[in-house]
Amino acid sequence: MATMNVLEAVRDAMRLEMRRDPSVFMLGEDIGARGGVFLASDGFVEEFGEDRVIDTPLAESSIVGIALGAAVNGMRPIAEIQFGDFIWPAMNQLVGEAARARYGTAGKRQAGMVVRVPHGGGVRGGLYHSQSVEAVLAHTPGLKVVAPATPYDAKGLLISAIRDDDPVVFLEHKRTYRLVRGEAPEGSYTEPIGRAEIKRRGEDMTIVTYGLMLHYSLQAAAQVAEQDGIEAEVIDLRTLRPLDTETVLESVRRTSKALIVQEDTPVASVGSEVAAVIADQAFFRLDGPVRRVTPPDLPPMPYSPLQEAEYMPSPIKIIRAIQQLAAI
Amino acid sequence: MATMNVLEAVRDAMRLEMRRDPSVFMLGEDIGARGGVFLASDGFVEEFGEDRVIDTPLAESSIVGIALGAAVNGMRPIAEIQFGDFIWPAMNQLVGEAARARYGTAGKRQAGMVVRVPHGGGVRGGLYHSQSVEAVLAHTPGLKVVAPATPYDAKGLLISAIRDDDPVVFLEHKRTYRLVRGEAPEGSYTEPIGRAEIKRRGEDMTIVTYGLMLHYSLQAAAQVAEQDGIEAEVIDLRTLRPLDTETVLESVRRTSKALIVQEDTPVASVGSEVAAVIADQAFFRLDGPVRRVTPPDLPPMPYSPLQEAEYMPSPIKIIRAIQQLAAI
Amino acid sequence: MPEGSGAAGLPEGLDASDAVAMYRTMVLSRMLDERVWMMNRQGKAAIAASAQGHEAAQVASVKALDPSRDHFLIYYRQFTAMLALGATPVEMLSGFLAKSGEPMSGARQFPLHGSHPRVDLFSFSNVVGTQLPQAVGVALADRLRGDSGRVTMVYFGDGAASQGDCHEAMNFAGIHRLPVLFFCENNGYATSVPLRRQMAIASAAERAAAYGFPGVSVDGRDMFAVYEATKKAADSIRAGGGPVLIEARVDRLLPHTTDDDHTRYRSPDDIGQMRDRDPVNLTEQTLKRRGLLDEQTDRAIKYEARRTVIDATDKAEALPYPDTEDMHDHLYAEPGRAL
Amino acid sequence: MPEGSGAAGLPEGLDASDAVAMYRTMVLSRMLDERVWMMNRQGKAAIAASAQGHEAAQVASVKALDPSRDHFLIYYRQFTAMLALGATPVEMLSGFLAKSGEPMSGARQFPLHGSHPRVDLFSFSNVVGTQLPQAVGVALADRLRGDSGRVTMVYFGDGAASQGDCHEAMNFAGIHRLPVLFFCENNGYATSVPLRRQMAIASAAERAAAYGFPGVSVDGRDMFAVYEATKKAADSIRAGGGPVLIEARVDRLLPHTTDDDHTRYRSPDDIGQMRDRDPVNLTEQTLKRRGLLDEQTDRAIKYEARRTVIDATDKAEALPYPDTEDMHDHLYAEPGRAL
Ligand SMILES: Cc1ncc(C[n+]2csc(CCOP(=O)(O)OP(=O)(O)O)c2C)c(N)n1
Ligand SMILES: Cc1ncc(C[n+]2csc(CCOP(=O)(O)OP(=O)(O)O)c2C)c(N)n1
Ligand SMILES: [Mg+2]
Ligand SMILES: [Mg+2]
Repeated sequence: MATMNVLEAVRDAMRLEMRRDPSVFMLGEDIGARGGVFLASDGFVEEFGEDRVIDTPLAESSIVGIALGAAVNGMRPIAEIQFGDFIWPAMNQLVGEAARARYGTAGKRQAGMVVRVPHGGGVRGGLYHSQSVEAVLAHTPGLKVVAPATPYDAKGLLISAIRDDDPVVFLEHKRTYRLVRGEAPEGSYTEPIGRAEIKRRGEDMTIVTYGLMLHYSLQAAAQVAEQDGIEAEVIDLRTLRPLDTETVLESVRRTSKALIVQEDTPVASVGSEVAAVIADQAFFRLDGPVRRVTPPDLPPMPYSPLQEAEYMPSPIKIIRAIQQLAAI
Repeated sequence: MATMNVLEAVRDAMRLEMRRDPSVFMLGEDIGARGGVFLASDGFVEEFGEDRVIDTPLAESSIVGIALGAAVNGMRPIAEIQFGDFIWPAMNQLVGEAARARYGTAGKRQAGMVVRVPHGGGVRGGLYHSQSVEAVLAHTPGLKVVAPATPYDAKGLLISAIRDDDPVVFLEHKRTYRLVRGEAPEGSYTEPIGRAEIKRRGEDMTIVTYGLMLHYSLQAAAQVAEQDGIEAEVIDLRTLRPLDTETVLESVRRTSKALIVQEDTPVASVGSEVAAVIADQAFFRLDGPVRRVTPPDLPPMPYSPLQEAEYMPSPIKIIRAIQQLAAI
Repeated sequence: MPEGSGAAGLPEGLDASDAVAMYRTMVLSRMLDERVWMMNRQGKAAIAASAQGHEAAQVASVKALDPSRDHFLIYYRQFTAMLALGATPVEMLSGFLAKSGEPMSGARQFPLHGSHPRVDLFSFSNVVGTQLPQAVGVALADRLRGDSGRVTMVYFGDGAASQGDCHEAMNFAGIHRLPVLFFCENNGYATSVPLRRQMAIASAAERAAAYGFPGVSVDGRDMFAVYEATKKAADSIRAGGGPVLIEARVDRLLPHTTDDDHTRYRSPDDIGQMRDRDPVNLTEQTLKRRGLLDEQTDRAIKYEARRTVIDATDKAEALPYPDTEDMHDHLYAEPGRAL
Repeated sequence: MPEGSGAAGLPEGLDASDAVAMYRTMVLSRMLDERVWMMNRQGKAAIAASAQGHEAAQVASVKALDPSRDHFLIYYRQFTAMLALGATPVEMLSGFLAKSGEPMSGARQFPLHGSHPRVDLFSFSNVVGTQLPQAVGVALADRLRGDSGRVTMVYFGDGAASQGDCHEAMNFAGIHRLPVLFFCENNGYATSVPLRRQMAIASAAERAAAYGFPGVSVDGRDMFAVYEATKKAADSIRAGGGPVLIEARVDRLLPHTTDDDHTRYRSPDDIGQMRDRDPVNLTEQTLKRRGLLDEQTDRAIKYEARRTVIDATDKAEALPYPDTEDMHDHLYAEPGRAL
């Protein structure tokens, strides 16, 4: 075991897979000599050469489209979208094309590729370096969407993603890159895509969350346990598509209360889906409304610091929601 | 009053507004001499000229981007995306730019524009002429999203959309174009954006739906009323953003049961949001799970006729869901 | 038609039997295509886009390539190209009828969309222009593997040239000098929008200069001219010369699809003139004039094509529709049904 | 520098006082820009992109236009252009400090993003390239209203030229001969990616030919050359001649943003050489050599700029942050708070 942050975990996973499998290569903006704007590929062009670490022109649709073509022709591309906010020009190639390469050919072609997307806010990124982009991706049949929160999960899930035979969008929360440290094996290992994990046990309610919000939720849960004696179970979804509804439902049926915490705006989001699944399939075990903590329904997110802080869900806001729900 | 189908209602609304307001103009593929592939602008280039009915190159991102620029400079563009399936290349200009023009300038600019989008399936459109694209649009703060189901609503809401000072995506279900006929005033009138409408009264459960599915839901409701004595209330959302949650909640609190019917795939969709809102804000008045009728979680939708029929929600499937929910 | 150095003035690389075989494919394509249109009018085929007018360009461009090692990314109008590449008439019709056994997508998609089981050919979607970056990626994969000597052939229309994806694809291919042949079938219309409303230049081939590689415009009704231009481009690409853009000037003899009515936007003159340069007729005349085709062979070819069409129609119509259950397959590599 | 027909060999349309005023703006821009960079290092400004090296191109291109009737779509590196257009130093700093009263977006956005209340200038987003189709739309609106004689000026970087949106925008502008001036500040890098990895041609100006309008490449370090080229283009556009693309070759003297370290991807030689062609120094030398600027005036300009920077810093730092409640405003035309 080694201690590392999320960024190091991502880098480690890619380096190991690049060394193991010559069909893995990377493409994106500034990933070469610059090492990526977050340094996720620091040292890669030196180790793997310009062929396998390709600095592309500034053109996201082609980054994903070219990755798709290469994947179909047997390579395992890791495409980087520099910030989640810039994935929109690539939506057509991602949601319209890559997601349907297998389905639309009735299984004769496949697109085993990873699209890495640093995303999320609380980093003074303003309206265009803070977005959460998972809703439309989670909506799309044919994609897999992974959103790890810890170094252990980031590394194991990214290795799984690179080996996966379907397109995986890998959402890395920028704020966790250096903030979140933890233990992870030095060598190679995989974590299964499609499985949530209970990161804290509790019987009074179930908190369903992912990404940066896992950490805020764990902080909140620890505090209400101490000060109010409320024991919240905290589920880290880890994969947003396919959703591990089993783990969520099993927990909610046990605790009878559900609180969903997400950084994305509320409407038609991953959290909406989790709530809908609970309201359908755990209804008779619920003894309170399914609550959500989200930012306001405004474009993520203001640049000025006080507004940004007010916009983001925080441990305090989660604590308040836990207390309110527990009191019902 | 006149009798018209949805396509005629759309055409009528545009013609009236083009006549009334010289700042209204249209741009899109094949909308000129061709009159639009669905003939929505049949006769327009003859009446309004090539300047106001602009046949664009095949390039959706620029269709929306140019419309946005023109809107910001005081015009009222109506952009047509030929099929919903082709909106993906324009997502960046729509979701990333137009939706935030007002917010990101703190109100100094605005983008009063309409993006008309023929969409939906059941028309033998296969994987790329059948999609429902509302989930990501409904998710996006700053957009308005309208999805009328009847000629009356289509005409009144489109006139409202054209006069609106914010970007409105106007989803026209292709299958309703000629199939659905109804009464509508000959002259100009507006229907308010953001208001759902109860299209059928009932006290046993609330069906929440929109678009083509309104008609299937009404058929189903009529049939269960007759054969099972179940009285379902049917709410037509009409606007998908902002959602009229008040009308939905008022109804569900009365009927105590909710069934959501949509043609879009289930995950992180408009229906998920409706379910989530109900599970949060009407929980204590519910006496059964919040159920959903949707297609399977597969890319919309197979081309071959039997598979397409199996894929689409149908009156029969809705009837079954009503009966099951009523029996709980 | 160029007078090449081969037999009877044929372009190098083609002999008389090749020329006749190409003509045979064109004739078959035309008759089968007419049948498809008819099946639409009979309510049997929900939609069809016709290759009529594009046959020479398609058959000759395929001939100039090597399906045993080259990759083909096609679009919906490549009916003749698919036949030339080895798709059978029954396979083609099964697509239009959306029948079981349809080889490309299992009839999940519109005709010609999906991937062919025997040919390295695919078309993921109807979304115009998306194939262009994908083709660049296919070529990049070859390059990265050191798999040289392969050409990635990507077909697109003049309409597709307006898409941002076309620019991004050509730009990347130019920078990395990738082995991509960009083949634009310019029929002067994107559905109803004429070329002058699509670009402010005379020929799509001029675009290549913006990406640092050669662009060639060729008369796409002339099978030999297309063959020569494509062969030369493919040779240069194979030798590591980087991408080439070919514009083949063709006519779309029929409306955009069976849903269209081109008299709404084309003048009778325009329609009449293009009928006079029908590539199937032109080819027949040229081959006969050059002594490569006699009347008897021609009659046999047409007879055979007619028989093939009738036979394929019977077979395709007899096929069942795909099972409804099948639609759940192949969403992901892992088997398992979505909810 | 071109020897024009005006006073002291100035380009037509510029007199000596204009030249000095332009230089004054460049000096102010440079000093204020340096201050912003320092504020970042002090932890006061979260992020900044510098215009250092772009000053001559920006000040001269603005000067060649007419802010009383032209439209400006800018991008994040247009610090000098904004000053030239009339944004005050306090306004500029309030953006970097994200303070209340920030005029563009109320500090919702990164510096320079939003819309200016006094100048017809906007920049909706950081998403590179999106301004290009928007600019075409702005120009189209003028055309439709019959509002002639206005130019829509859209600035973008060499990086943006790779985006699909750039292609689509130029294509549409070319077809309709819209009054758009496409002004590319080519500093040879998209963040770390050098030009040869961005395009296979020598100059971005060559792209214009693909859209049927003229493209011009100009030394962007030479204020007079930029002025002349831009003025000529603007005159032609105003006269109905259709779009023009200008590439101004400039250097980005500092790293991409305060988050970047350009020594990771630029050689010491490369960095050293560009410092020798610093446009502010070049302009100072030229003006002095031509007798347009004496030492005393230069000292006064620099003194004044320094005072302005100090004063603006004090004022901007004293501003409060925007109220948290304000973030709920202006989502839609209708007032009302989202949930
Ligand atoms: C992105 C996108 N926009 C619009 C359409 C609808 N559409 C289908 S084909 C077509 C015209 C294509 O013209 P071109 O590329 O010249 O090919 P052609 O049909 O003439 O061979 C259009 C507009 C589409 N399929 N995809
Ligand atoms: C669509 C998009 N992709 C990526 C980025 C991240 N990014 C910001 S600036 C930049 C480089 C832009 O280069 P260029 O257009 O040459 O402008 P310059 O900064 O050199 O003036 C990149 C990659 C972005 N803002 N938008
Ligand atoms: Mg065409
Ligand atoms: Mg640059």
